[in-house]
Amino acid sequence: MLEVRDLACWRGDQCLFDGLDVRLGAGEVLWIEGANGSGKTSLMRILCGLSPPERGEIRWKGRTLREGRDTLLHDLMYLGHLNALKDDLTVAENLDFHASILELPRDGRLVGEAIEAVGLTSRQDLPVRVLSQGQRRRAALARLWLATDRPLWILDEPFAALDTASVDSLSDLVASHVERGHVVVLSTHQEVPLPVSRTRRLRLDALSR
Amino acid sequence: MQWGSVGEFFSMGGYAEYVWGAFGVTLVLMVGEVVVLGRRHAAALRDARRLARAGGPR
Amino acid sequence: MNWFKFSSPQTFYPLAGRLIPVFWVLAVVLAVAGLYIGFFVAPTDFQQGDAYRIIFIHVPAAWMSMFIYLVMAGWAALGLVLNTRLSSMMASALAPTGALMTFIALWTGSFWGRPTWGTWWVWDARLTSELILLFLYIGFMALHASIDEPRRADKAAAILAIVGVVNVPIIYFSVKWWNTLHQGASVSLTRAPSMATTMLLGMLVMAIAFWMYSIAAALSRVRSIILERERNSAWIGQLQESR
Amino acid sequence: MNPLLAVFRRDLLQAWRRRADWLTTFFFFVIVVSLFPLGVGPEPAMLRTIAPGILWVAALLAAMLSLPRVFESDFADGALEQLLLSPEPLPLLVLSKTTAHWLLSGVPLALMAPVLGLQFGLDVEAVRVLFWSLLLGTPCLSLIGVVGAALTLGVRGGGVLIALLVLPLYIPVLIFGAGAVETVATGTGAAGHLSLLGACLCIALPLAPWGASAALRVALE
Repeated sequence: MLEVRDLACWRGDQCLFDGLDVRLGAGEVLWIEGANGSGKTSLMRILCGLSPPERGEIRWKGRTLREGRDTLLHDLMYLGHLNALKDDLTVAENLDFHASILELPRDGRLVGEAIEAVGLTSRQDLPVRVLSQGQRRRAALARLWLATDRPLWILDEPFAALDTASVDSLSDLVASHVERGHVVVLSTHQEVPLPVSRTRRLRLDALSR
Repeated sequence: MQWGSVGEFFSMGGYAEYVWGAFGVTLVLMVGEVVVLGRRHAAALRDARRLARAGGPR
Repeated sequence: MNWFKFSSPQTFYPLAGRLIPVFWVLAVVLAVAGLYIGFFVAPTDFQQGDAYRIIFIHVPAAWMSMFIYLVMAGWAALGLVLNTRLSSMMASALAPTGALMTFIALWTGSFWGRPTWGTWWVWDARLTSELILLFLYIGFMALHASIDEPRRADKAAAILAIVGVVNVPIIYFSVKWWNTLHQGASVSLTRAPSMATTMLLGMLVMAIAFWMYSIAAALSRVRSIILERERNSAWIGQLQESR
Repeated sequence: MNPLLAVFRRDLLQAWRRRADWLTTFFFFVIVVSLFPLGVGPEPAMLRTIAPGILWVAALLAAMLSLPRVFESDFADGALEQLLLSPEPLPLLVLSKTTAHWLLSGVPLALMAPVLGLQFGLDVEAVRVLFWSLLLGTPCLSLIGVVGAALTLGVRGGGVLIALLVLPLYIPVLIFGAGAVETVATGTGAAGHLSLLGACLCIALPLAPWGASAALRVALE
């Protein structure tokens, strides 16, 4: 499904990683580890096609990002380091907005269930501005419950600022998503319960030059 | 050949300050650019050399 | 002969090094010839006396300022589309020389206007467009300078240059429209004195001299840019020759 | 609701919740215009001749003031990344954001200008043409401005830099817009100028979104 061949990434004059080769089949999780600044976020942005790699090639479903950009955009669900939430809008409005621009299912019941799943039902009509850091991250994660049909998830530190209950519910979601034959690429510092049989770990700092 | 004498040439038919003002500034600007270019190239060369000696590219 | 070989900064650097002296010599020789024609061969104009001789640098500089902007936008577009670093470097190497040519055109234009029409600045369609062209150059260089990461700076400035080059004819047309609306074009530099063949010849020779000068200046600046940007690549280390 | 409408509605909702920000550009326009009689003197004949130029330059500056806001907050909180990853083509998303910006900056200026025009002694016919010229000209200002906003995204000194990039490109719109109002005074019809403004709009409509999207992709690399 997702192939990465001899990928290299530089930031200014410094090489973040080089010679990265990964092949992810259906139903696999790629767990990216590495110290801060080792290029985890850069790698994820390259996989999304947001930034160009210094060298190397990425193929999704056999086609390069350049040819198969449309299919990638329809298949991808990217959760960045930033929450992409507007402070002045409520949790529900933000989620509804994301559902529209990413063309996710939008009927009220599903949106309600997503907010329910991240435990923000009581706060769904509050502006995001008043929420705590952990609640904001959960509000951002609510999109994932709407994107269960998306075959490729790229999650940048999804577990950051989450309490244990949320960590468990998210890792269950990731596990069930992968069992349905989809692909998940995520980065995290914490030891998180992921399905061992399907998880491959990748240390980025081992590849820097 | 229009100019009877060198003095007549420099007076430029009474328009000396305009003609020489225009030509002079143009000359100064162009020579100035050439000097700036030369100095910039020398500095770039010196930095590149110093970096190369200091341990070469990482 | 594979021209693409020269598209990499490493192979282009020594080539440019050999070409620059050739263009400098050509520029000087042609300038001397042009000035000789301009001052000694061309007759005094019955209307404007000898003040019109400023035309021998004003018009070439104006032509070059426009021509360099087009070439710069061309290199910038090439760099943006093909993602070749050297073309973007060429574009940012041309910008300062283009801006200099525009300033020279403005300066000599006003020095010519003063004795001929009594005012330092004439809101003539061509001079006003020249002024706006200077703003476009300054915008290009300012945007390029304010972005730290060279590659992003090149691409952003390239987009500005492309949008600019589409706007240049529109700006020129609108200024001409505005000029005829307000002054009925009584005062205009476009009606240069009747062009005796020697005057035209002098101007053409000077134009080519300015062209050679611009190429030499741009090539020399692009070499500096290559050195500054490729500081870390290995080939810089073996640069033995002093130039 | 399709993505374009969603972006448009969200920008308006966001602006509604932060009304103060958008009113500042409106008041900037009114204040700048009222400065000129104080500077130039109150003689009606003088004010009437310079009114079109002043109203248009002030409108142009006011429109430019609100440009950084178009992308700045989305860039800061990561929403812009999601826009780039939307299946909807980016130029269309940029177009809907530009329409929202025009509605919030251009239209209020066009509505307010006639009142100020009367204050400057313009007759009803001139004020009518002023309104139409602004209504037709401000979309061009927003379109060209959005390219400048995308180019200077996240760049230090972005606010001032945007003026340097965008003002030279505003000149044709200024000439045709202010010229349209002046032709009323000289009796010749304003149709010529207004059609040229329309032509500028037709050129800016396809080119600007392309330019802005390319600039956004570069900014988020």
